[in-house]
Amino acid sequence: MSTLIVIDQPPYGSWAGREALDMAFSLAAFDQPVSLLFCGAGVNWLRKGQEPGTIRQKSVEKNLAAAPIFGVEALLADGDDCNRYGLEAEQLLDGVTVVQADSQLFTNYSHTAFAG
Amino acid sequence: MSTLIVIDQPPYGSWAGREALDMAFSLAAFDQPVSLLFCGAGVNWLRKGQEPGTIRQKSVEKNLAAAPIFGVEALLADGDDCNRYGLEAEQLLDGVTVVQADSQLFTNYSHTAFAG
Amino acid sequence: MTEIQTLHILNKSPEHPRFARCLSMAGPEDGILLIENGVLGLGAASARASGKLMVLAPDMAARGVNGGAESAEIIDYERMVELTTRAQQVISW
Amino acid sequence: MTEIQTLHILNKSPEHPRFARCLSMAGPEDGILLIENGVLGLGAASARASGKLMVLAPDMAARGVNGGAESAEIIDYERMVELTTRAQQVISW
Amino acid sequence: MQDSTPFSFTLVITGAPYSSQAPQSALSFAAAAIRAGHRVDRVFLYGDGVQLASALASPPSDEPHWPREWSSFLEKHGIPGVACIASALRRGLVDEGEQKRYELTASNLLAPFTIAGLGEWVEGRMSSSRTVYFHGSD
Amino acid sequence: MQDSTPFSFTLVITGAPYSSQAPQSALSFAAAAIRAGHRVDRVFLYGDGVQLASALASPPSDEPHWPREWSSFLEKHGIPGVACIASALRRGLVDEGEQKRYELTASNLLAPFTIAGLGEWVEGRMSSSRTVYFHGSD
Repeated sequence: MSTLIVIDQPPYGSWAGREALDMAFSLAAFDQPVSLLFCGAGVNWLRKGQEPGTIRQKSVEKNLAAAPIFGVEALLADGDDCNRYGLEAEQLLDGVTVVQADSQLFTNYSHTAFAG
Repeated sequence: MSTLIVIDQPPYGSWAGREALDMAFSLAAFDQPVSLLFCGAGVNWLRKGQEPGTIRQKSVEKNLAAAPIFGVEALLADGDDCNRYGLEAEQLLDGVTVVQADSQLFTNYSHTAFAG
Repeated sequence: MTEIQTLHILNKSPEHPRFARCLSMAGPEDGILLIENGVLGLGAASARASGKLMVLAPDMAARGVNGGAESAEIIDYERMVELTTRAQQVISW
Repeated sequence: MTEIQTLHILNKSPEHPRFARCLSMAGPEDGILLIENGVLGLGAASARASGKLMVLAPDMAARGVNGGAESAEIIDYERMVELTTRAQQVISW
Repeated sequence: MQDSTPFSFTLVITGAPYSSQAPQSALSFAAAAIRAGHRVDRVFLYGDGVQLASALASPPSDEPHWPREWSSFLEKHGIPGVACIASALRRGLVDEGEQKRYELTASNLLAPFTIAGLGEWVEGRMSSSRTVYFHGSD
Repeated sequence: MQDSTPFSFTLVITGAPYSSQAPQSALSFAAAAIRAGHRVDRVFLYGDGVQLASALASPPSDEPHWPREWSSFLEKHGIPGVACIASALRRGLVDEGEQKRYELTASNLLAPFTIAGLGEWVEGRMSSSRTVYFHGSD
């Protein structure tokens, strides 16, 4: 069964999300099935049009675009949290699946982890 | 005018509150008037009967008891937050003044700071 | 001995967004173990947790917390270890 | 140029307990400046802030945020510096 | 009896000492696991947790020295302690090899901790029967 | 004209680089203050912020090196940078004096940062016209 890595912290303000992404890429590199769940303020990772050159950080958009190539199975986003942050479907990065993050979701995975 | 140091994080789980306390004691040591405001989960600093020997930390109760001796003017606690955490007057450490933490409160101080 | 589907280890105070999320995502066959700052949410969790509620004794004592303890199992580290071996999955929030 | 009583610098997302507390403790003569993760709360703050609302442009652009911007003044670091000199007090949340 | 089946653990610590309670809680858990006859395969430090491997931490003498307590525990029980290399380099935690490679003035990794990649974490998850995380609090 | 009155700032950084955005935001603010003709009296690192003074941080070469950028900025403008001694010792940030006193294997404080007590913060607050804090985020 697959691992679920959860990102619930917003991008750029802290490094926890980047380190969660590294965990997911690392699992994929070892051919371990892995998906990413964005929830809470973490859904802001998925907004189109980020320009973090203004604060001299690298765009997480590019990292996420590479996720399928590296073998990450799915990018999941909690629908309620997307609504909360005004993220309509057309503002979401390509390849994101909107789900309802409830207790049922966890049963699809053998492991679930946060980066911090 | 006086400085207000705000503690809104609970004790023992992180060091931020201890470092806020050090700021207050340091101001007092330089004869600068200072008060402490406990709000949010920070009101849990003020609960009687803490026994942090169980997790090998020093009691913050003792530190707070020393506050008046070191010259800290007042220990303030937000009343709503005390209620939220089930802290009745008799469970609060001695010398705590329950207040309403609103915009009016800040106008009594020339500086307000968090430790982190 | 009760089997637990997922053991949720919750170390955040009830003000932290992960606290409410953990409670809402824990199912009825799950266990929720409050540790560290999480013990401050004992009252809140007692009222809302759908799974079995547990709380780590040394962290409770450190913080002088006991309100809401009647609805939770108070455990030590030995029991915490045992719970992690009994549960199908362990999630640290 | 408007004088500001207290300038509140808010760098937390709306999920963080300090976000709501800052909004509730800012008075009508105060300014609230959203920076870093705080810009994610632009929509929420627009609806609830009683003082003057401002938002730091580079942090907005980084996060691709613009919803709610019509009710806030979008500023750069130069203006942020100026605001800190104009305000009677500066509080970083 | 099911109770006596020994389990093996990988522990992951992501909270720093003197900022969070994570290293303390993890140590209590690890000690209890060993007392119960289980095995701790490895301890992996990630994110801010890498600070636990600092050889230079000098807390006041009346406070526990968490890096040294963890170091003693790992040595006593022969448990590998691994700090993630990417987290460690960003945060200024380096061994002698990294010191040379990056031409730094010193190294500061406390033995027996070593520095390695996330592959150590992946391997731990696959080989241990349980992986338990200890994060920072609020 | 009121706009041209020069102000003096004490900046306090409590968030660590590569964990928070605080050191970056503080640097942008400090640069803007100096461009506007104001003075930065001193920068005080507190709590996790002391990690900004690490001489051993080695981020990937395509990311900004915040400790070195801050170090250059302080030197260029002759601004004292001070890490709180209590925060620094707990977190493994030491100068040569502390290395000797605690018999440690190395020191790792990046020049021109120095280590001193909270008195430096108290003095900054009294002598500067504004004290601005840069905390970690969430």
